[in-house]
Formats: sequence, C-alpha cells, structure tokens
Amino acid sequence: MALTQTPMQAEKAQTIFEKSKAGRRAAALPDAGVPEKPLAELIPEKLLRAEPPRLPEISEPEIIRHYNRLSRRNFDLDTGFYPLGSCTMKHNPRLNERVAALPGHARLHPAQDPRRAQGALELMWLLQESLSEICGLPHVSLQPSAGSHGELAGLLLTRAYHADRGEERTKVLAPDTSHGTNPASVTMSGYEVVKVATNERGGVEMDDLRAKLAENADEVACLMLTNPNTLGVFDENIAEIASLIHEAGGPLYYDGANLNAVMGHSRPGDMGFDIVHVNLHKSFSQPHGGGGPGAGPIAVSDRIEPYLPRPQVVRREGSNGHGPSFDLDFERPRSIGRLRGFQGNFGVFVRSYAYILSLGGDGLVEASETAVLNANYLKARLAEGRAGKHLPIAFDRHCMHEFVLSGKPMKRDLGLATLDLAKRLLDYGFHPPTVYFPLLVDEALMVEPTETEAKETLDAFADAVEQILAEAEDNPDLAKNAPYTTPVRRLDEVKATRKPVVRQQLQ
Amino acid sequence: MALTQTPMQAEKAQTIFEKSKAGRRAAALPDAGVPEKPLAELIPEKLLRAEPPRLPEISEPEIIRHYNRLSRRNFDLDTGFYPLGSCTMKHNPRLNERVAALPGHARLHPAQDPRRAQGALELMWLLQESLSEICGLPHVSLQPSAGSHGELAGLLLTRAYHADRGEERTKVLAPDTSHGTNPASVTMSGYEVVKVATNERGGVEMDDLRAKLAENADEVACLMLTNPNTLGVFDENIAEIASLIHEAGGPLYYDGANLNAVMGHSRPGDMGFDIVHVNLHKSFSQPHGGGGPGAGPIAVSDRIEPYLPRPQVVRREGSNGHGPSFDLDFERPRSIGRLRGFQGNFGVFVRSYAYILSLGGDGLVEASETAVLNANYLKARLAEGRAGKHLPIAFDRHCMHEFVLSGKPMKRDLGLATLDLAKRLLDYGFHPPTVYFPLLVDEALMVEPTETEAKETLDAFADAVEQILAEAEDNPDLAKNAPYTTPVRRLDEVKATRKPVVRQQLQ
Amino acid sequence: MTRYTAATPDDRREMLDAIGVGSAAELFEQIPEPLRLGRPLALPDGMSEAEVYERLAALAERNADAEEQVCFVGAGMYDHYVPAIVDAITSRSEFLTPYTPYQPEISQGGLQVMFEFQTAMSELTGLPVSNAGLYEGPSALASAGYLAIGATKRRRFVVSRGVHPHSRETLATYSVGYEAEVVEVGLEGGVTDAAALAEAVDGDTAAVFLQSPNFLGAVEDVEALGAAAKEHGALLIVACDPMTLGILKPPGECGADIALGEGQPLGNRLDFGGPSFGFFCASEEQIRRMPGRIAGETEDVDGRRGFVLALQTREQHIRREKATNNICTAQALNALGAMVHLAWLGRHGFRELGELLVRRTAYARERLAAVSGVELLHTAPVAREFAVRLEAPVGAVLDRCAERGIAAGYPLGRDYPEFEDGLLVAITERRTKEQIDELAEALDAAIAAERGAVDGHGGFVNQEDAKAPIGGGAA
Amino acid sequence: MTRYTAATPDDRREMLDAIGVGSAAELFEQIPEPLRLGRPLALPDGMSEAEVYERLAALAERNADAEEQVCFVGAGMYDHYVPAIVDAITSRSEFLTPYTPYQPEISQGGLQVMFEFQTAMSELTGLPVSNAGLYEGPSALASAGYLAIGATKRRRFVVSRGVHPHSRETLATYSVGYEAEVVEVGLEGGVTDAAALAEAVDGDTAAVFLQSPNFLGAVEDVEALGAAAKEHGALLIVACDPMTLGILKPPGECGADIALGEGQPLGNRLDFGGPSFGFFCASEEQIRRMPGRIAGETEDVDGRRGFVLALQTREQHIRREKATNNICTAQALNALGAMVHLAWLGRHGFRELGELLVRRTAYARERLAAVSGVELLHTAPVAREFAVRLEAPVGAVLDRCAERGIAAGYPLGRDYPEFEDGLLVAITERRTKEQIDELAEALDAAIAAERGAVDGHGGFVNQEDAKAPIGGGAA
Ligand SMILES: Cc1ncc(COP(=O)(O)O)c(C=O)c1O
Ligand SMILES: Cc1ncc(COP(=O)(O)O)c(C=O)c1O
Repeated sequence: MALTQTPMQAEKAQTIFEKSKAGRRAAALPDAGVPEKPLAELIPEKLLRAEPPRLPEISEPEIIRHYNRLSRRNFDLDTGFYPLGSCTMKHNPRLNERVAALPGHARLHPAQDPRRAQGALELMWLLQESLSEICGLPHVSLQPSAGSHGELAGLLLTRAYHADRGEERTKVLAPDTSHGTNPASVTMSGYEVVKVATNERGGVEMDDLRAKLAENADEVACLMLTNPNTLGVFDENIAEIASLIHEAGGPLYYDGANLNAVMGHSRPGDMGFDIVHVNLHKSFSQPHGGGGPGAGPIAVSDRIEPYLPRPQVVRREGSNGHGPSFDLDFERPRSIGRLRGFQGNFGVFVRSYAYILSLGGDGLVEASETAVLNANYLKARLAEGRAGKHLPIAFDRHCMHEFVLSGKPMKRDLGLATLDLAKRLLDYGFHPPTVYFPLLVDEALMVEPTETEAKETLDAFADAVEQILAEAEDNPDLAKNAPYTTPVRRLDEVKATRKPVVRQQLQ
Repeated sequence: MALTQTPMQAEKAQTIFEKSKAGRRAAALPDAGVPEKPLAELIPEKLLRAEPPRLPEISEPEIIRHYNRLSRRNFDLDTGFYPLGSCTMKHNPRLNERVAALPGHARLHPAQDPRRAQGALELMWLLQESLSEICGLPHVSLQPSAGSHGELAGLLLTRAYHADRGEERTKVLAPDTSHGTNPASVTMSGYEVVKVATNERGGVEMDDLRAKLAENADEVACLMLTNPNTLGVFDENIAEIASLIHEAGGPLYYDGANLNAVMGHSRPGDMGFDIVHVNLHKSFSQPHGGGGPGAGPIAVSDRIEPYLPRPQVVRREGSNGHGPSFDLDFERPRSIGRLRGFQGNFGVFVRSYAYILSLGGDGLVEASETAVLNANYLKARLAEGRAGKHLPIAFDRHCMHEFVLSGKPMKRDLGLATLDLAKRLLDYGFHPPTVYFPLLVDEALMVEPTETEAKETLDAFADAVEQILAEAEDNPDLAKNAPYTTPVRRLDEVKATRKPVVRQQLQ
Repeated sequence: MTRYTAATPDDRREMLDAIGVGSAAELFEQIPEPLRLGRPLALPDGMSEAEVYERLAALAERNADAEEQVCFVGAGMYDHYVPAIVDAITSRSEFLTPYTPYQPEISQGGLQVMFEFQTAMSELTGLPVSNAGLYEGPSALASAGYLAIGATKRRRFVVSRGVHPHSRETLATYSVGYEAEVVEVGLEGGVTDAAALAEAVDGDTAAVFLQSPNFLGAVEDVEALGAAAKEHGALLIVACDPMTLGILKPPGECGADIALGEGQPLGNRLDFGGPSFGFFCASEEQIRRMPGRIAGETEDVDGRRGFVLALQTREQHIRREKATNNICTAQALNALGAMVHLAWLGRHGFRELGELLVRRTAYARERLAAVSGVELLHTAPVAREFAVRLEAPVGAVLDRCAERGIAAGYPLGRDYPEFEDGLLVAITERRTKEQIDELAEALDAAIAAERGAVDGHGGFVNQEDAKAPIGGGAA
Repeated sequence: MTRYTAATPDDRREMLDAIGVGSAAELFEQIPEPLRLGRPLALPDGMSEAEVYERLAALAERNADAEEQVCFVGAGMYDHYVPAIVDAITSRSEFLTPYTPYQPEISQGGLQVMFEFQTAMSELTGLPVSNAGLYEGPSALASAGYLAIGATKRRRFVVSRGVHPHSRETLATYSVGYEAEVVEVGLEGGVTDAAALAEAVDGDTAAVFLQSPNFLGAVEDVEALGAAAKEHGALLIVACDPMTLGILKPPGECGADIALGEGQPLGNRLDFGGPSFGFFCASEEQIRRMPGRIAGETEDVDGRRGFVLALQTREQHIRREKATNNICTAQALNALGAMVHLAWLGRHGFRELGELLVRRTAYARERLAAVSGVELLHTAPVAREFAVRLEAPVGAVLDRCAERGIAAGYPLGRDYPEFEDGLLVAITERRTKEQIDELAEALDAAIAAERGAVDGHGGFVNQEDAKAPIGGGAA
C-alpha cells in the first residue's frame, strides 16, 4: 500500500469546541454548603448574564486526548535541534520545574505579608544579586515580564532620568540590526527612533553614529544596543560608543537577549551600559512555553537606580541578634511606578535562580564558552561544501554565540529562497534558524545552536543543509514545495491576514 | 514528492547505549564532604569491582530527547481508544498522580514507625474498608502486587485453610476460559489444575463441574472463577456452583479482573466467593504503565481471615479521649506470612483510594453501568453489516463489560486472520482488542470499551471494523500486510525467540 | 560545574581544529581585553541537583503559602483549585519548550490552542476578537490605553478608582511614555461615582476605564456608566475577573469596546504573583490595533485546515516602530492552562462555579458582618470578594489571624488611605463554609483581643490605631 | 457522582435503542436477582477534585516523611534523590498509560526501554540475561526459588540469615506452595557463617541464597561462600543492592547463577514501600526458565530494527500451568524510572555515587562508634549501611531522635531477636556530613537521657530494657 499522507496529515484538525456535546462535563464541583439563594436575590438581574458562555461540554478523558494529540503537532526542544537565532533555545532542566512547583512557591499569594514570605523575597533578592554580578551593574529590578517589557522599563527610566534633570529629549538611537521590539518600545515610550548604520565588521558604523549624534544634538535620550549584536558579533568599539553617548548626555541601553554569549566573560556594566535587560527565558533556561512566560529583569547603574519600578525587593540588616530580613520597598518617590501587578513573574525567578545555583559561577562561564564554541564550529561546518558556496556568512569573522548567513547566492543560483530552505529543513527533522532577520542581511538565516547541543547534532544539521542544497541542484522544486512530512504543509498566511478568522463560530 | 515511509519509520532505532560518548554525563554529585579515603582502605580489594558497568555516557538534554522521542513510538490510552479486553483500559485521572506525589506519601519510608505514619495506615485501612464493601467480604489484605500475585496469595490461603483442618488437597478446578495466570498460579502453589468445560451460554458446564467434582472427590482444594467471565457473561449458575464447591469442602476463588462490570451491582461475597482479588490497575484506575505497576488486594471471608498475609493494617479504638489509631499487626500466628517486602504498593493504594473518593458509591455503580452499556452498544454496532456477518459474537446474549467475537467466518470467507484485522486496526489509529483469548473461541477478539469512552469513539471503531472488512472483500492483502503507518511494521517474533538478543552488546 | 552540556574534551579539540583556533579563549578575543572580566564571577560554586532542591525547598519553607494558611486574600489573584489535568498538559515538553510558533507547519498544536483560547475568551467577554494573551492584567490595561490613543488620536484617560490600584499605577507609568493625561473618578457606596464620571469624560477623552467587579468587590453597572464614554466617542475599556463571567453580564453586552483582565484565576497557580497571563478582547473594529499574538484559521496547499499567526503586520517584528505594541514573548503556556481549565469546567461547570462563589461570598459577607467590630465597607452587590471595616488595627488583626493559620484578607490601607480600616476578603471554591466560620471566629477573637490590648494597657495605642474613628455603630 | 464518563442522557437513549433494551438495568438482569446488591454501596458520596485533594493531603500531613525528618532508615529502601528528569519522563502519557506491549508495532517505546533496562541490569550484575523487571525484591527472590526447582528438580533451599528478613519470609511463604524446605544459615561477625553454610549445602540443595551487602550492611565474600553451591550443583542466587554495583564486584563475576534484588534505589521514590520493582538477571543457561517479560531485538518486514516480547513461550498467557512463573502485570514504569536514573548518573556518575556512599558511610560509622553508648554490631566492611548496638532501649532512643526531626535508623529487634539492641543506619547522597554529625549528637543525647531515666528513677526499667546485657565495653 502506498502512503499518500502521514497519519497526522490524515487527521483533520478539530477544535475542542467541535468535540463538544451538550450534557458532557469533566468537572464536579463541591456543594456550596451554604443557603442556595437564587442568584437574582444576590445580584440585580440586569447585571447578570442570560446564557452561560458556550464553553465546550466534554469529558475529562476527551480533554486529555485532545490536548495530548494536539501537542504532538508541535515541534519542541525536547524533540530535536532548535537553532532559532536570537532565542537561545537551550535545555530546560526539569529540576527547575520541580522547585517552582513546591507549594511554598506555587501557592504563595502575592499579597502575603512580607514577613510571611521571607523565603520568596530572599530568593528574589539573591537573584537580583546574581544578575547584578553577571551584568556588572549594582541594582536590579525583577519586575518586567519579558525582554520587551524590560526595554519599555529602560526607556521610561531614561525619560525619568532626563526629566529629573529638567531635560526633555526626543530621540533614541538604535542600529539598523536591532530587534523589532527595540523600535516598538521606543515609540511606546514617546520617543522617536534614529537608525544608525552598520559597518563592514558588523558593528556600529562610527561615522554614522557621530553624524546622528551631531544631527540630533541635545535630543538623544539614549542608544539601544545588543552586544554581541543580532549579527552575532561583538562590537569592538563599544567603549568608544559608550563614551560618545555619555558625552551626549544619554545613558546606554543594553538589550540582553544575547547575554548567553558573554556570561562571566564580559559584563555590560563594564562595557559602559547603564541599563540592561536580561531575558530569563533565554540565558537562564526558563522554558519558552510556545511563546512565554518569560521575565525581563533590568540591571541599572547608580544614576538610574532612583527611578526603578516600585516595589523593590530590599534586604534589611537584622538587629538584636536577628538575622537579616527582606521586604518590599514601596517608598520610592522618584520611581517610574509599577509596570505590572504585584512583584513580577516569580515562578520564572525560581527557575532561573535554580539554574544559576546549578551551574554556579564557573558553570555560567563555561556555558557561554561552549555556546560560542558550538556556534563557531557550526559556522565552520557551514562554510564547507555547498553551504559555503550558497550560504555565505554575512560578516566573515569569528562569531559569538550565533551567526548570520545570507541566502542571496542560493536564491540567485538555485532559485531557493531562505524560506524554502527553512521549510525543507522541517522534513529533515530540524527546526530552522531564524529567517529574514536581521533585516540588513539579504535572505538572512540566523543560527544559534546554544551550548546544550552535542557535536553530533551540529554535524547532522550541517549535513542536512548540505543535502538539501545538493537536492536543489538537481531539483529545486523539492525545497520549493516543502515541507511534505509535517502535520500540515505550507499554509496560506495571506488569507489568514486578509480575512482573519480568529475564533471558532459556534451555533 | 511521494512519501515512501513516515518520518518515524525513517528514524532508525538507536538505543541510549549507542548514543553514549565517552566523557559525557548528566549528573553532578555533591562533594562527599568527608575524608576521601581510597576505596580499598574501606572495602577489601577482592570485593571491589574493577571497571564500572558500561552505562551510557550522555548529557541530560540528550536523555530527555531520547526518551521523549521513544515515548512517541508508543500508542497509549491518552492517544486513542484502547479496547483491550480483560484489561479495563479506563481513563487514568491525573488527580491521582498528584496526590500520590505528595511528599507525605512519596517520601515516606516504609519502615517508618506506625505512630509516625498514621496517615498512610489510615489510608490503607480506609481502602481496605472500601474494597471490603465493594467485594462483600469482611477482610482485606492489600499486600499482593498484582492480580497474579493475588491469585497466588489466594491459593496459599486455600492451602493454609485446608492444612489447618488437617487436610491436604491437590486439585484446583478452573474453567477452560480462565486467564493464563490462573493455571500458572495453581502450579506455583503446588496444586494441579482440573479444567471445567463451558456451556452453550458461556458459563460453567454444570454437568462437567459435577463430574470433575466427583472424579476428584476430597481432592478439590477450590474453584477459581472469573464472573463475569472472560467471555464477558455473568454465570447465572453461580449460586449453585458455589454450593457445590462448598459442599465439596473447598473455598471459591474470584478472579476480580472483571470487577469493573459489577461494582455496586453484585458482590463476589454475596455470590458465595471466599477469596477475591481486585486489580487496582483495572477497576480502580491505576495507570498500567506499559506493564505495571499495579496492585492485587484480596478480600476474604471470616474463615479465611486467620491466614491472611502479615503484616495486616488494623485500626485500634482510642482510649482516654484519644481518637482511633492505626497499626501494623505482625502477630498473626496462622498467617501464610509475607508475599513481598513491606506493606504493598502503597502508591497504587493512594491513587485507587482517590479514585473511590472521587466517584463515591453512586459513581462506582454508574461506572459499571456505563461500562456495561458501552460494551453492549458496541456489541450491537458490531452485529450490524459486515462485522455481523464475518465476526459473530461467540455467545449471543447480553454481555457485561466486554464481549468476545469470533474471527472464524472472517478467516474462512475473506482469508483474514484475527491478527490481520488487529494489525489493520493499527493503521486506523485504534488499539486492537485482545486477540486469541479466551482460547475456547476460535480466532477470538475480546472487546472491552470501558465506561470512560464516548459514544462517538465506539461508533468510529465500529466504522473502522466495517471499513476494514469492506477493503478485505476487494483486497485481503491490504490487511494481511498491515500495518503500514506504524513506527515499525510487522516484526519477526519467531527470530526473537529462536535466537534471542535480549541485551545490547557493548564493546 | 559543567551541566547540561555535551562537549567532551575530545569534542572540543575537534571543534577547535575545525574552527582553526587553538582554544576557545581565542574566540573571545574579539572582546577588547579591558572589557573582559578577567576574574571568576563572584557567585557560589555549582551544586548537585539534590543540593539545589534542598536549598530551594528551604527557602520555600519560609513562606506561608495557601497549603499552610487558609487563604482569604484575593485582590486580583485567587486561590482557586487548578485541576491536575492542567499540569499534566502544560508540563508536556511539546507545549513547555517550543518558542513562539513562527513555523506554523510544526506548530499546529500551539496555534490551535491559541485559536481555541481566543474563542473561549471571546465567549466569556462577549466580544468578537481576542488575542492569544498578554503578560498579565495591569499591563494589559495599560496596553489598552495605547490602543485607545491609536484609535481616537486623543490622549486623555478617565479611570474609575474602582480599577485595581496596580492597573491604575501601571497605566500611569505607561502614560508618561504615551504622553497621556490620567484623570481619576472616585467611588460612592463602593461603586464608581456615576455623576463624577459623566462630568470627567469629555471630547478629548480617549478612553474610560472601569473594572467590574471592582477592586472592592462590587459589581458595577457598566452599561449605565459606559454611556458617558459612548456620548463622547471615547472607548469603553472594562477590566474584569474571568471567573465571574459565567454569571455576570459580559462586557461585550454592556457596550465595552475592550474587555481585559488578569487571567490567573483560570488555570494558573498563585506563584507569588506570576507568571499568569492577561487577556484582551475587543470589538471587530479594533482588530488591526490589537496588541499581541493572534492565531487565525487558514488552509495548507493541500486544502488541510490549519492555523497561523494572523495579522502579524501589527507586530513589532514586522512593523517595528509603527507596531501596535512592543510585546514579543508573552504567556502562551499560561493561556493554555486557562484553556484546559475552562474546558474542564465546561459550559455548565463554569456557570455553576460562578454561582457557588456568589453564594459562598454572600454567606461570608453576612457571617462576617455579624462579628462584633466588623462592618461592611459597602453594600453594593458582590460576586466573589467584599470589603469590610474593622474596629481594630487591620495589621494587628491580620497578624493574630495568621497565628491561627488564616490569611484573613487584603488590607486596603496602602492603596486606599481613605479605607485605612478596610479589609478585602476573597472567596474561592476552596474556601468551605467551615473555613468561613473559622475566619469569623478568628476575626472576632482578634478584634476583641486588640480592643482588650488598647483598653487593658490604657494609653497604649497601636500604630495603625491613629486613624479616624469608624463610622457606623458596632456591637 | 458522575466522573470520567461521557454518556449523556441522549447518548444513553440512543445506545439503549441500538441494543434493543429499555434501560441499562435490563442488561443487569443476567445477574440472578438474589445476587443483585439492591442497595447503594455504603461508601461516601463522590467528591470534587479539590475536596479529594484536601482529604488526601490531610492524610499525607500525618506522616513523617523524609522531607520532614532526616531519614537514616534503609533496610532495603533508601531515600535517594530521584532526579526531576525521571518524573518528567515517567509521567508522559505515552509511558504512563499503555498496557503491556502486546502489539509491538505500536509499542516500540516501551519495548526499547525494556531492552535498554535489560542491558543496564545485565551490566550492573555482570550476568548476560536480564528480564524486564518483577514486582519487587523479596518476591523476586522467591521467584528465583521456583526457577531453581525447575532447573535442578530439587526442593531444598539454603538461605543465609544475612538475606533481608522480608525476602526470607517471602521465600518461606512461597515454599509452602513449592513444597520446598528452607534451611537457614547463621551469621558470624556480621557475615554469613561460611563453615555452617558449607555444612548445610548438600546434594539435594536446589539453591543457596546470599545477599551482599547483607541486611546488616556487610559486604559478603560471595565468591568464597558460593563454592559450596558449585560443589553440590546448587544454583547460587545473590540478592544485591543495585546502588552498590558501581563499586562492588558484580555477582556475575562471583559465580552467581542469578542476581536479583529490590530496584527502588534506582529512580524510584520511597512511596511507603511501593510500587518499585525487582530486577532479575541470570546466566545464559537459565534464559528459558526466567520469570517475567523479556524484550528482544528483531526486524520488521522491511528490515527495520525493532523490539518484541521475546521468549513468550515461558509465560502464563501461552504456557499456562507450565509457565515459568505466574507474573503478568509487573512494574514496567518503575523499571523505566530506573533506566532514566541510570542514564542520568551515567557510567562514571554511577561509580562516583557508590564511592560517595562508601565514604560517607565510613565517616558515619566512625562518628557514631565514638558516641558514648554506641558500639558497632560488627566490623565487617560495609558499603552504605551499617549496624550498631545501643546501650539504651532502641525504641525509646528512636522516639527521642524523632522529636529532633531525625529518623535515626531501623531497629533490628523484630527481625533479629538476637540483636534487640541493634540499629541499622543507612546513608544516601542526601545525607550530608552535617546531618550525620547531628545524628551522632541526637543519639548521644538520647542515650544519655535514657540512661538518666533509668538511673534517676531507680528501679524504673523500660520495656525494651529487659534483655541481655550488651557485650563489649562502652564509655
Ligand atoms: C535581540 C532581541 N531583543 C529583544 C527581544 C524581545 O524579548 P522578549 O521576547 O523577551 O520580549 C528578543 C526576542 O526575541 C530579541 O531576540
Ligand atoms: C482475567 C484475568 N485474570 C488475571 C489477570 C492477571 O492480573 P495481573 O496482570 O494484575 O497479574 C488478568 C490480567 O490481564 C486477567 O485479565
């Protein structure tokens, strides 16, 4: 019997709403145990809902089957290699899940009196101290919920800093390689982005930087930089950049998405940065969850500290023979205020702190070293053979933890777009690299293997790329119509945006 | 591109030993923190091992990938319908896993002083009481580790009972439909099996029973029976059977594998049974784990009680205003002794007790009722169309929780063996029924849907059977060469037994 | 301590050779020497897994969690029972470890979950469009402000004082960036002062923000209050507690343009405040201004049904500085937890749970009001939380209750200086009648003891006592 | 209370119609009326998930587990740290919920795990054949007796008193069924009395059973002791602690025909005694007499490598009364846990862990021997557990230690009346030097207090005191 499609392809997607049948249910609820007054006696009729929302009616065994089956329609880090550039898809230790689930963490109410949440506050304080040491900056707020939230926090801190000095500035400099969240955050915080060009080494074009500073004299609020940047290279001019920005009166913002390259090797604070966000879901092993949760703590210099969000976790020295205690400090008059409810994504802090404890200082140093080693090795492997010919490295130098290839020659010579290569990789069982980013590089492929991958895996990936290119020399349509083996094949994304169907219609 | 095999088929099976690479590791161990004396100073060299066992050398991320990927090569209950007769593949509630994992259960040492394990002992006592009520017998031992262990226990109890009365008996009666563990247990306990025939209603052939009793006068130690039996029918003559055996001086043993049919409807004790085992991994929702763990508690009548295994969980009335307390009673002079270490598969007890608490008395009654309803419905569906023609029911009457079809006409008319049908069902995404059991029925298919399946699922299964038979009318080879879509296709079982390779060879 | 890596010394050697360098250190030479750390990190040495576990367990031990104390604290996050099936599903690697579904062909699991979640939240709120989730409640509310500015080109927000203080504060923080003005409208009898609200809204107003049930637990008449917004062309933005939407009229039927809120009550544990998720629903009109990911239905080349990230042109990775929001990593796993919880509750279970909350809350409110030294802070209708005033220092009473193993509620003083004597008490299905009775007894005893302390010690005045005397009479 | 079922009233109606009966009750009419229960079960009503959780958590709360007490109890089950990856893998539905792999095409996951497990256990024990696991340790030992009878056609067992008392008792229980005689051989200086053993073994002996380390923690010279078995053609059956097999000479190299034991230390939690698993390895000769499942490697019709249940002709479902054992459902999931734990430890980690145990145990033994009122019960070499004698009633000392949060060990009195004053102390990698020091202090204080109690109260004699005076001198 010839296979026409895989078993998963043969299975028609059905939502849980479509599996609903009137009268089914999973949950049993406790009896109220109190007088069963009619609802309308307790709440005026006009405020009440007439019909319950049309949630699914379904039994528990059907629910678990539905979501388990659905889960297998995902590719995940525990299935295979996931070299998604800029995302640091490193191993997610299950120890971290275990400690986060301890009732003392998981069932702790965020409004518990600090005197009865000393363990949680101490943990947060210890994490702050650890991040402070890693970033080389003395103060940390754990409040931001992800990288982009940290960026917004940083920019609002920058505003507060300037305002406190009686200044109003309007421009934020950012290289053309910056991540999309950077300019988006700039606009949300009331600033305007001024793009700075990239030089032939992949770093900031110093002349352009000087020119933009001159053009926008007294208007530059700060510079946002990722270092190593999204090309995976370390900007050697960072010291000079920092002094230029500082001279212009602006703080320097460090997008910490790439911190995994430099932990214990080089510290943003030492590079001259004033504000740093850290993506705990990248360098510090919080699982990505298919799009969160994460956390984006910020570390700042002394001059930024007064403006940090409220509340701040503080350690108070003990007296009368009592040990130190921990508290939430709300009395921060110059604070920019809250960025969210309560104290931040505490569950993420537990996981990341467990990770830091597991590796220790040396382990973090080694993690970064191995991340850089793996990236350079894979880069070397992809500089060989067909990949070397069709997919040249965008900036030919040692990379840090990731590197960017250009699919331009591949497109020109073989007719394959980067997207086609990416889709064909799916058939080979790999998650493709980040594609079409950074924008600067034509047909970009951004590859970040991370330190937790074995050499064999890197080799297998390089071999797959080689083989796809070889196939394409014979028959480019193979990749152009890929993938073939995934649960669904190429999807019509245009339709989904033109005539968006964003919920199930129910009768 | 034409598919030649599925992605899973394309993946060559590799063991974790084959993924090992010298120098890799996952675990970090704590420092000893004590003097690091050479081992040979502590244990004589001649008792020491020269080379460590060749366990895999592998990193943690590789381990989780290996086993996660491997897991997907299993079909499981949370993936789809699993009507494996005699196995009661009912839903496994995750609540039960949660409560079993509470540290008060999971990290409780089995030798903890009973005064410091009162919660565990009370739970065991409560489970004993519950099973006693369900079985209609006053005493329960939780010790046996599974059904077959319960059988052995029951037969040793029978021996002890007779021995205590100064009798030595040598034969155990069992119907020809009995499960393989029954005769195996009989032999292990030093008895000999005497087979009893089955009548045209699927029950015990009374004349044969009388004959066997007569033939083996004074030699019959007991009768082992499953009721409803492995044909899925209730033996209406059970009261008469019981009195015949009792008259012959033997206790009656109830194989409780099919208890799921009658919970709260009819009780083995009331039917006249003296010893019952209960498979907690069947009726009481302990997950099967790919072949265990389970537990096989036994419930017994007063006359068997003195011989129950040691220790026994007991409840002691409190005095001086203290509440009752629970203890392990070792002082059981007529006990058959231990059947295993410690107190039994406690983690299983927690799950099953949680299940009983969740459903409550009425819930158990309804569970059995729905199990019987589902079975009879599926039986009715399979009596229609091609299935009705090619796969007749072995004993045409209402069934209890399961029923047995015969593939004999299918084999004769279409050339398909029951095995072929089973294998083709795999391509349709179903686990096949139990096949070739009971032995009495030619080309048997034993179907047990359980109460936790939805009608739609039963319909889909009936439709699949119909479709497979329709296909076979055109092209019997389709099923004969099935499956096509599973991770591997039909395997050479003969080779595996002729020249067994039961471990990886390592260099 | 090496952990989670696979490179053996041999591997390193081979890899360095392939790269063409002698050591990994060479690769770091692109970092100018003065910027290299040149010393070990001042962090403890790595630890074995068992040691890390012990360390973290010891910290956790020092928190009074809801397993240890009976928790009547709410204030936006609630001690609901999260069914075990939620953990079973969210802990699967296939959901736990992937990134945002940028490659839809191998992300149908996550994408379909988003689509289902959107459907569920749309059903709950009565609005046709939902995104796949935001960070959490207060920042979702602040993001709605950004949308309102984009939609109305106005920069003035009118906010009820019944909106969660964290939301109001977050909105204020963000509004500095938005260069928007925030005007607050007070409460009367526990609910938003309708007259003051009507007064505050004008033609420059971008949005009116309400919350129902509001922070004091009172169910607002959103429809009536919203009229002022409609009149002036401002958006009506309503924060709500999803657990009440089985029984309360959904914001979409009350004229809301946007309904949003903290998602924690649905399938997410307390976690000392996070991670949870924010939900965000809107009218059809706003679909291209929505923040965050949205999954949409489509087809593959063979005509199979499938799901993708829709409307990505709103988002930062495409639109950059013109994006409708900067959010990237959000809270997908938490939204999955919510979806599983909702499916588990089901249509009728969800409503019944709402009814249960209302009835137990009514009982608790009555029971507590009968305690000497306790009176209701307002008598507006409530769903699952209510506010009382205590005739004794709130902090001291809470400490006494804590000693009895009860977290009695949320003290209102910090957020509402006008209610320095106020306590907010929350009910979930985990809080039994017996526990409510126990709370009443504990409060009774604590208040009596505090009064005794004051009386008994004559001049002794507790810190929190230095406040205005309590209004109405008490036993 | 309906739970976990899906049949709605409509479904029921349709199904009954299809069956052709009016009610489900009709289906139960095949049960003769007098045998129908005719009343509700006398069990509590069903409860909601949250209520069941609370009920079970309240019971669990009343156990002093190893999270609460520092656990020095061993006696066959040990408080090792089970790495989180074990739970992550064993909790996957795909491993948790299937039945025994009767359909190999869709069970390759479970079958390959069995094959890997067999390889690992074979490596550990030094014997070429392993099964996929049995219930647990003692019943595995009793099953070995059945094999020995089959292999030798003899019915006499010689058992060292160093074998776990539960194993000896289980063997005795089974031997009634086997109609076999069990002869016990005593200990000398903590180890099996070699002369007595040699004496006890004869030409009728089916098997000699040893354990190393034995129940008192002593490492036996299996090779030397086993000579008697070899001489008389009896099988040598050795029970062992898998955690010591990284450092101790494997039974297979000591002449054992069968090596077996309790698998709990590998990847299985304490669980108050189960479920865990028993392992069972043997020489090539015994392969067709093995109890339990065995996975074997083979190929599919296309030549793909695959695994199946091999040698099923040994088993009850094929061979029935002639089966080599009656076992059916075993402990597959627990064996998976062990395999993951072993892979996680890895070749070197496994050995290092063994070394760690030996060193910490040596330290503990020395430290405790220095305590006044404690002396060593024997001085034979030990690996991870050792026995001491106390100069005070053991039960009372244990109670005092328990009050300090320490479970100090296993009292030997019940199993070894000759060691009424004996205490067995076990060490795992979770027991730190600090905890060992604390144990020493606790024992010191407890013994001193007990002596004081006796002295102080003159004639007062504790129940356990009424025993033979302790041998050697003490401080
Ligand atoms: C370079 C860079 N900056 C910022 C971000 C945004 O971080 P988050 O997704 O945590 O908001 C990312 C995430 O991909 C990134 O790669
Ligand atoms: C009828 C019957 N009896 C006994 C058993 C043996 O039970 P266990 O597998 O728990 O040993 C089974 C298991 O399949 C069975 O179906």
